[in-house]
Amino acid sequence: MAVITYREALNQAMREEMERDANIFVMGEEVGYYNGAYKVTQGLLQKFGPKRIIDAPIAELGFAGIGVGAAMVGLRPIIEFMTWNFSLVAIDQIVNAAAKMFQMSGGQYNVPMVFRGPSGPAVQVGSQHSQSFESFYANVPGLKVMMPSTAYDAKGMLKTAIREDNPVVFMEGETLYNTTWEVPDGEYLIPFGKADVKREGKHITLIAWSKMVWTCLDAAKALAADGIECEVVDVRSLRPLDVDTLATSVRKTGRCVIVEVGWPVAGFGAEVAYQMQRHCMDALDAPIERVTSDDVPMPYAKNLEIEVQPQVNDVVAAVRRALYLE
Amino acid sequence: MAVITYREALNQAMREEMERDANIFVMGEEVGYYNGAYKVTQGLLQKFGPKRIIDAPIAELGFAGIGVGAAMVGLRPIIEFMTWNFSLVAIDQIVNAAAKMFQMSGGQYNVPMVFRGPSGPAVQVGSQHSQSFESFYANVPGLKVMMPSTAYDAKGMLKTAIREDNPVVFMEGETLYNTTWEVPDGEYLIPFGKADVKREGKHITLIAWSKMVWTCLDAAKALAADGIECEVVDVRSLRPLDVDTLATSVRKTGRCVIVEVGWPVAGFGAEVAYQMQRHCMDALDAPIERVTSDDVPMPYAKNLEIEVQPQVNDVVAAVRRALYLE
Amino acid sequence: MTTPETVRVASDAFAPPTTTTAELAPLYRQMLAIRRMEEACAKAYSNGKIGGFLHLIIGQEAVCVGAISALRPEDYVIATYREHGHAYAKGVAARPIMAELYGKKTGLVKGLGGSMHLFDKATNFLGGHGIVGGHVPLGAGAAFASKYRNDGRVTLCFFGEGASTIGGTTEGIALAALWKLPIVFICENNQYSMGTPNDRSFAVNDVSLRALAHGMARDRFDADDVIKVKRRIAEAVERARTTSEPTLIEILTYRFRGHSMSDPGLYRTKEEVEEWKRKDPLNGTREQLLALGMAETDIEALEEDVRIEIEDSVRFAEESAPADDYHSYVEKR
Amino acid sequence: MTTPETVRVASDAFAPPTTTTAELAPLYRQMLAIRRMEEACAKAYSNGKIGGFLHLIIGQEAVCVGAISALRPEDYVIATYREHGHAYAKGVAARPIMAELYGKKTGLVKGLGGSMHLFDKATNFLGGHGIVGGHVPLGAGAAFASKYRNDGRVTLCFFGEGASTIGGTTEGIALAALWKLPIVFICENNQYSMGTPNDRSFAVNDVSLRALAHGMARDRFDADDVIKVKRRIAEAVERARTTSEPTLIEILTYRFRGHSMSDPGLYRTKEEVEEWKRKDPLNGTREQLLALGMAETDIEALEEDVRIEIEDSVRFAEESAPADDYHSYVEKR
Ligand SMILES: Cc1ncc(C[n+]2csc(CCOP(=O)(O)OP(=O)(O)O)c2C)c(N)n1
Ligand SMILES: Cc1ncc(C[n+]2csc(CCOP(=O)(O)OP(=O)(O)O)c2C)c(N)n1
Ligand SMILES: [Mg+2]
Ligand SMILES: [Mg+2]
Repeated sequence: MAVITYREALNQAMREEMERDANIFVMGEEVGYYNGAYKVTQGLLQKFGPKRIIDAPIAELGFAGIGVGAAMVGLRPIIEFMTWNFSLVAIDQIVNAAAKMFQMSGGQYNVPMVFRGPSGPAVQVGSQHSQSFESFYANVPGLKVMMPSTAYDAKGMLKTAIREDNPVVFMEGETLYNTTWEVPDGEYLIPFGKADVKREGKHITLIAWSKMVWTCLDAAKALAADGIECEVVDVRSLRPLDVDTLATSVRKTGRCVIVEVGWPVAGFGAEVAYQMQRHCMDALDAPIERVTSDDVPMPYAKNLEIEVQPQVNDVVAAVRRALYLE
Repeated sequence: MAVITYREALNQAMREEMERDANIFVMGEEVGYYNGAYKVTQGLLQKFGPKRIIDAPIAELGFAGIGVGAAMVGLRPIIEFMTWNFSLVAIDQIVNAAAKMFQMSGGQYNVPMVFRGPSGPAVQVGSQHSQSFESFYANVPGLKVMMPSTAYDAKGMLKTAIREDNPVVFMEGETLYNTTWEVPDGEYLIPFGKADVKREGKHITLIAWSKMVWTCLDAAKALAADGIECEVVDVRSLRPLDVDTLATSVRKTGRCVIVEVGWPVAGFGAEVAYQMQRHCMDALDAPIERVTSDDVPMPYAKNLEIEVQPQVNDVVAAVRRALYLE
Repeated sequence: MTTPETVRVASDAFAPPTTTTAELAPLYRQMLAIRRMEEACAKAYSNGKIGGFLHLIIGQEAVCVGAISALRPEDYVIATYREHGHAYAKGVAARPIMAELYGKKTGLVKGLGGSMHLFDKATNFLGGHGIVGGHVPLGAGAAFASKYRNDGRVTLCFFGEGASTIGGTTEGIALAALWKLPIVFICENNQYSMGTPNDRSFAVNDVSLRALAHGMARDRFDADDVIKVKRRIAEAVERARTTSEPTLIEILTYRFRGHSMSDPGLYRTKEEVEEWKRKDPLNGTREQLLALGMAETDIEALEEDVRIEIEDSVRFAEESAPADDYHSYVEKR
Repeated sequence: MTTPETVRVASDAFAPPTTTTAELAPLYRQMLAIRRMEEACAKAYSNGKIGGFLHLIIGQEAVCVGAISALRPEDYVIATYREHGHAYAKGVAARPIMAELYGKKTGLVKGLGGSMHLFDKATNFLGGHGIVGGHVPLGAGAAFASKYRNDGRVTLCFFGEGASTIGGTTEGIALAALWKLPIVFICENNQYSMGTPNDRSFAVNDVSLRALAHGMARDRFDADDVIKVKRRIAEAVERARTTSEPTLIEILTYRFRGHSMSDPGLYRTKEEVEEWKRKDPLNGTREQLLALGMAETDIEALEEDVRIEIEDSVRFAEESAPADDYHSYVEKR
C-alpha cells in the first residue's frame, strides 16, 4: 500500500484509464501545458500528447458541449472545470444535453463522459468562487454525482466514473488535494451508490461527504473523549444515494447529524434528512440535525469565512443537541 | 371583486407597477410586438412603448446580465424568460451576479429586479422544456423565490416582487395562465414568506406550491368523500419559507404529504420535509410522505407524461399511506 | 469605421449550377415528401393526434435537402427542433418520424422525444434539440471526434439566424475555428426568430460575417435552387473533409407557416408571405425537371409515390401501440 | 476566403499625441501609485496578510489609467478580478482598497469582497467580478440605464483577451451593438489567459475583429503611451456620449507578474518578460515628463508623495479592526 495524495490519486485514475482506452481524452482550461490549475493533470500532456490532453479557451459552455457531442459518437471525454463555480455557465449542457441525451434519443445515444473539477469553498476566494452545487446536480435524472473524501475513494471512484456509459458529475474537494491516504497497488473500483462507514460508533450517526467527512472525523475524535461514540458515514455517491447504508447506521444509533459545506436551504442534506426520517422514523430518538454553512454568500475575510462554514465545534454542538446533552 | 385569469393578474401587476414607477421596464424574448409568448405582457408595448417593453434577441445570459447591470444603477428590470427551462443558460447571472451583488459590494449595490416566466411541465413539450428548477434557485442566498398558484396570489405577489430591492425569482405555472380566481379591485400586496392555507382540514396536511396546489385541492375533495379532511397549505414563497404556517398545520394534523411536480432527489420538497420533521417531530404520527414526478427526464408521449407526474390519485394514495389506511 | 461587404460567394467565379434529371428528381422527391409529411403533421396536430410544439419547415425544404445531399452516409447531421426535414433527408423513413410525433412505441425515439427530439443512430442523425444554440457545440463535438479518430467524416450543423447571438452558437463556432474541426455550420436565415424580424435580432443582417473574426471561410446565398445549395455546401464539405477547415454558411430562406403550430404569424404581411411563396423551391424544382426533359407523367408518378408513402406513414402511426416505457432510458441499463 | 486586416486605427490620420506636464504628471502619479500599491499587496500576500487570489496588473497600468482619465466622474467603470488599478484610477483611495485586501472592517466593501470584488458607488465603480465574461453584460446594463435615462453617461467595460470567446462577453457586445448603448469595451490583451498564450485561445489573434459582424467601431493599439491610450479612448467615449454608439477596443499590453500570486509564470521565457519590461510604461512616462521639462526634483517629490500614500494605506489596513458583519448583506435590511 502506498500513501498518496488525493491529487495524485485522481491523476493515477486518469492515467490508468487513458492507458486502457484510447477513446478517453481530457479537455479543460490549463489541463495541458500548465499541468492543471490545481495540478491534477500533472504530466498527462507529456505522456499522452496534445491530441488527448486538450487545453481549452475560456468557453465552458462550448467545450462542455463538445464533450457531449464527442461522447455521443463514442469518445469518452473527461471535461475539467477549473472549479465547479464556473460550471454555471455550462450547466445547460450538463442538464439539458448530457443528462437527457440517452432518454431523448430513445436509448440510442449514450453519453459516456465525466465532468470533474474542484468544488466547495477554498480559502478566501470570495463569494463567486466558494460554492457547492451538488444539490443542483443531484436533482437531475440522467446524471450521477460523486464526491470522494479520501485519496483511496478518489481513485476508485474516478475510475468507475470514467468507465460509466452516461454522464457523471465528479466533484473534488478543493481543500483535499493535498490530503493523503493509503491506496492499494493494484487496480480497484468503487461502485456507484456505495456509502462508506469511515468510523464506527454507536451513539449517533454523522453523515457527510467531501471535506465535511474530515470535519466529522475530527468532531468524532473530540466527542470520543467524552465517551460519545460517533459513527461517521461518508455518502461518497450522492446520486445514486446509498440509502441502505445510511439508514442502517441511523437505525443502529437512533440519532443523526448531517453535515454539509453548502447552503442550508434545499441543500443536499435536506434530501438525506428526508430519506432518514422516511426510513428510520420509528428508530429516531431525536429530530435529525443539519449543520451547514450559513445562508449567505461567502465573505472574503478569513475570520468571517471560518465563522460561516461548519467547524468541528459546530458539529460537536449539533451532536450534543441531538443527544439532549444541552 | 373581479374574476380574472392568472395571466391577466400578472399583466395587471406589471401594468400597475409600471404606472407607478418609471424605472420599471420589461425585457425578454417576444414580450413586446408579439405580446409575449404566453401573452402575459399583452398590451404593455402599446401602453408603455418600446423604450420600456423591450424585445430581446435570444441571448438570455446577455439580457439577464443587462438587467442586473441596469438594476445596479437604479432601474428596476423585469426580465422575462420565455420559460424557466431557458434560464439555465442565464443562471450564472442570477446566481453569481444578481444574488451576490449586494453582499459582494458590501451593501453598496442593490439589485432591484424580478426574473419571471413560466415554469414546470406544460403538455407534451418534451424533456428539455418540462422542468422545475425551484430547488436550484431556492438554494441560493441573496435570492427570493415565489411561485403563486392563483390569480389572486399572482397579482399580489408579483407586485411585491417588483417593489423588492433585491432579486426575486418569480416562477409562474405554465398550465395555470388560464385559471381564474377572484381578485379585489383595489391594490393589495402579498408579502414574502407567507404561506396560505388554501383549504382547512384536520386529518392531514398537504403542502404544495404552484400547479400542485390544484392537484392537492382535487385530492382533498376526493378524500373528503371518505371523511378524510385534508388541510392544503400553499407554500407560495419558497424562499424565504414560512415554516411557522406550515408547522402549525402539521402540528395540528400530525401528518404531512408534500407534493411537487419536480424531480424527487433533492427537490424542494426535501427541504420542506426536513423543516417539518425538525419542528414537528414530536407531533408527527407518521413519516412525512413526498409525492413528486418520477426520477426521469420528461417523456413526450401523452400517456407517459401523465404517468410521470403526480396525479390526484397519487396524492390520495400517499394520504392513505400516511393515515395507515393501506 | 467600415463594415465588410455583406454578400460574398464561396468561389469567386461560381458558375450557375447545371444538373440532370437523375440528380434532381430524387431531391425533388425528398423535398416533396418533407412537404407532404409536414402537411400531414399539421393536420394530425389540428386533430389532436400530435401534441406539444410542432415547428414546420415548409418553404425551407431546399436547405436541408440540398445540403444533406452533399454528404456521405457516414457523415453527421445535427439540427434544431425544426428538424423533421433534416432527419428525412438524412435517410430516416417517414413511418418512424410520424409515429414519434404521434407518441407511439414505434416512434423513432420510442415516443420519448416527440417533434423536437428526433434522433437516429443508424443514419448518423444527431438530433433534434430544443435549447436554442445548445446543439452547436454538440455538432462541434462530433466533428472533434472525427478529427480525433481521423475517420474522414464531416458534420453539418444547422441553426436558425435567431440562434446566432447566443453563447452556445458563438462558442461552438469559435472552438471549431480554433481547433480546425471538419464541420459546416449552416445558418438557415428564415428572416424571423419566432415573431422577431432580423432587424430586432442583430445589428447587421448578415450572420456569415461572424466568420471573419475567426479566419473562417464563409458563404451566403438564397435557398431558391436546391442544386445551388448542394453545390455550395459540397464545396464547404470538401474543405472540411480534406483540410479540416470549418465553414460558416448563411442561407436565406423563409418559412411559409408560423413559428410553430400555435403561432398565427401576425407579425408578417400577407404580401410578404405571398412573395416568398412565389419563390417556393418545390415549384421551381418541378419546372426545372420539366425543362430538363422529365415527362409530366413521370413527375406525377413520383408525386403519387410520395402521397402513398406519407399516407402509409400516417396509417402506421395511427395503428401503432402507444409508447410504454420511460424508465429504461434514464441511465445505462 | 479573406480575413480583414488585423490592425486598424480609430482615426485614419491619428497624430502622435502631444501633451503637457500638467496633463501627464497626474497620470504618472496614478500609474506609480498603482504600481506601488500592488507591490505592497504582493508583499503583504507573501506575509500571509492578504489571502485568496491576488491578480496584479503590474505592467498594464497605462491601460486603466489612460482610459479612465478620458472619463467624467459620473461615468461608469466595470472590470474583472484584476481591478485594483481600475478602482484607484476611478478615484478610490488606496486606504480602503488595501484594507479590503486585508479583510478589514474599513475595507472598501467591508471585508466581504477582497481583491476580486472591489466596488465603489461613490465613484461609480461597478466592480470587481470573478466570473470570466460575466461582468460584460452588467456593463452593457449600466449603459442601457444611461440610454434609458438619457443621463449622458458612458460606461467603460474592461476584460481580458481570454474572455473574448465566452458567451457573457459576446452576448454583451452583441446586445450593445443592437441597442446602440453608450459603452466602450476595452479588451486588455496581455497575451495570456492564465498560462494560455493567445494562439491557443483563438484562431485569429485580433479580438477587435469581433466588432465587424456587429457593425461596431473598433480600434487596436499598444499600451506603450498613457496619453495615446487616453486620446484614443476619448474618441470612443465621445462617440458613445454623442451618438450612443459602442466601440470595441483592443489594447496590447503585458503583465510582468504571474496570473495571480500563486502562478510562477513558467510558460513565458525570461527574455520575453524582459523585453516587455523594457517598454514599461512607467519608465517611458517618467522620461517623457523630463523631456517635457518637469524637474527631476519635482518628479522625485511626486514619487515620495506616492510612497507615503501607499505606506499610509498599509498602516491603515494593518491597524484597522477585522471585518465583523456578513449577515446584513444578504438581503435588504
Ligand atoms: C435558449 C432558448 N431560448 C429561447 C427558446 C425559445 N425559442 C425556441 S425557437 C425560438 C426562435 C428561434 O429562431 P431561429 O433561431 O431563427 O430559428 P427558427 O425557429 O426560425 O428556425 C425561440 C425564441 C429556446 N428554445 N431556447
Ligand atoms: C467562467 C470562468 N472560467 C474560468 C475562470 C478562471 N479564470 C480566472 S482568470 C482566467 C484567465 C483570464 O484571462 P484573460 O481574460 O486574458 O484576463 P487576464 O487574467 O489576462 O487579465 C481564468 C481561466 C473564471 N474565473 N471564470
Ligand atoms: Mg429564424
Ligand atoms: Mg489575458
